[in-house]
Amino acid sequence: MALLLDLLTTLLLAAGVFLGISGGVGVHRFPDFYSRVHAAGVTDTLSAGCILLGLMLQAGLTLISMKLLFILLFLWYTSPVASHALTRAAEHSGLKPVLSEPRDAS
Amino acid sequence: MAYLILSSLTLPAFWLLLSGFWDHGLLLAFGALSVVIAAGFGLRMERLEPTCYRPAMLLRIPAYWVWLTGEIVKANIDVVKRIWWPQEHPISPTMQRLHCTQQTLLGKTIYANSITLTPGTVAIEVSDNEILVHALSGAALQDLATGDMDRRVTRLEGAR
Amino acid sequence: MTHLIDIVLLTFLVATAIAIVRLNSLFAVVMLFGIYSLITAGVFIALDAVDVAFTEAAVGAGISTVLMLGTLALVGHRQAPQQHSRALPLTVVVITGVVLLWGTADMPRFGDPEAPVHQHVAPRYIQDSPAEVGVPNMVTSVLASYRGFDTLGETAVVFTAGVAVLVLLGRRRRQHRDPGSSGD
Amino acid sequence: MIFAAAALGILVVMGLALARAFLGPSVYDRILAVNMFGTKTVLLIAVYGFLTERPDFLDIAITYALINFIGIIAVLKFVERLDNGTLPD
Repeated sequence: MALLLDLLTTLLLAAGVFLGISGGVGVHRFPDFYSRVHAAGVTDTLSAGCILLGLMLQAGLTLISMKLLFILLFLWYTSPVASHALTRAAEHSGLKPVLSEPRDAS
Repeated sequence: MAYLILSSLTLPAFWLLLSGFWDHGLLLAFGALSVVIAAGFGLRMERLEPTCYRPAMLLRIPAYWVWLTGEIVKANIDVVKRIWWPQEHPISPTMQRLHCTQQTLLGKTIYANSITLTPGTVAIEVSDNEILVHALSGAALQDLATGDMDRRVTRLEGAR
Repeated sequence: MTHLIDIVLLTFLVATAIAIVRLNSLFAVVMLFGIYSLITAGVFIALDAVDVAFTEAAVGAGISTVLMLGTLALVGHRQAPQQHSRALPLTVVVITGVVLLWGTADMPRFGDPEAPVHQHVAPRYIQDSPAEVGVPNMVTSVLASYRGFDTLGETAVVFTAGVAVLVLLGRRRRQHRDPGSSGD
Repeated sequence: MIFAAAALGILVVMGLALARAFLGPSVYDRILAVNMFGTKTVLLIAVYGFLTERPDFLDIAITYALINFIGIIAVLKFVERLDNGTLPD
């Protein structure tokens, strides 16, 4: 049982770190600010979720787990608000996104 | 009133979570005091901008969270593919206004936040019944344009 | 293993400091100051100074970023071109750094239980503070009870500084607004 | 061991975010990088707590999450107000 938990934690942490690094690479590979927001979104959502879930498995049903869960919930509540505020501010300031096909973006 | 009930449940729970001391008289008294002060501030904000909670929503929200988590996982995999294999999965950033059917401010907030929380789509601006969305790929935007998430949030909100 | 983490964190710290020196956009500098505070707080956590890390996060990354942005709104966000040579400031900084390093040379090793700090009053705080003060967190009981007057003085200083900053920032803004009260 | 590897992985992500903060080019890229860096700091502290077997540090992680969010919103409020938010770089 403990071995299984350890294995699950390892898998989750590895997945979380991989997703985090993917997001970090994406922040450098994507061409403009608006697409970079999506890459940063990967690190804020599933990467953080995997890592915190992996830690929760180690802590068991304790106050520590509740705190980890709270951190996760808080991140998932605030990160979209931050991204939205960021893109909205960028859009208002007139930063133009690089679009592949010019659609109705007015 | 709903706000008062909700905050009188959540604020003490949050305080207990952070402090971790459940049987220390002096600290519990301080905690109670800080809960009252925080609730007071909250009530003043609530009076300026009422949020109109519906108790039924609290019951429906866990199922929505489960569905949303699934969506987040799918969207993450999609974006990660586009990061590591740009040749096979090219990005095609698009921006479009989407219609939204939520009536309350809270419903719109949940919808816009759900859009942003799934990587690959970001809600940039929310107006009365439209949301300006920037998407990493046309496919992600098409998924959203089918209105599945929109319908789910509207159902969550509860028709008036 | 934790050593490697320390080394990486300190490398980040140096890289951020160099970037801060080289950048011209003051806004970017303020952003990097925020990151600098976060890294510093990480180092404090690695040093087991959780309470200091707490303060660093709240003050360094939170409040001072906001205050510096408020200042930028008043003074503009481009750095003025450098007029005079940088040799003198560099010398002063290098000498200060060397003196500080020299000062740490005869200090006890980090975490040494035989160090004078851990022999003098610390045992009393550790053994008796739960019974004497009744607050579980030792740092809190030292700050709020054993060193109560000291903390009162500190609070007075910080309060005065806060009032002064608010007076400076607030009055300027009102003057700005008065002539063209219709705009913004 | 797992925790040490995870901590190092998070440090790599922090480094990547840091590089984005240095490079810019726009103000918003920098703010995005700071936000990302803050989130990773929260995770690093959480993992570090487990690494040193003292997970009580999580309170700091919670504080960081709160401060990071409030800080970013404050910065954006400032940027939006400042001459239509158009900053040179």
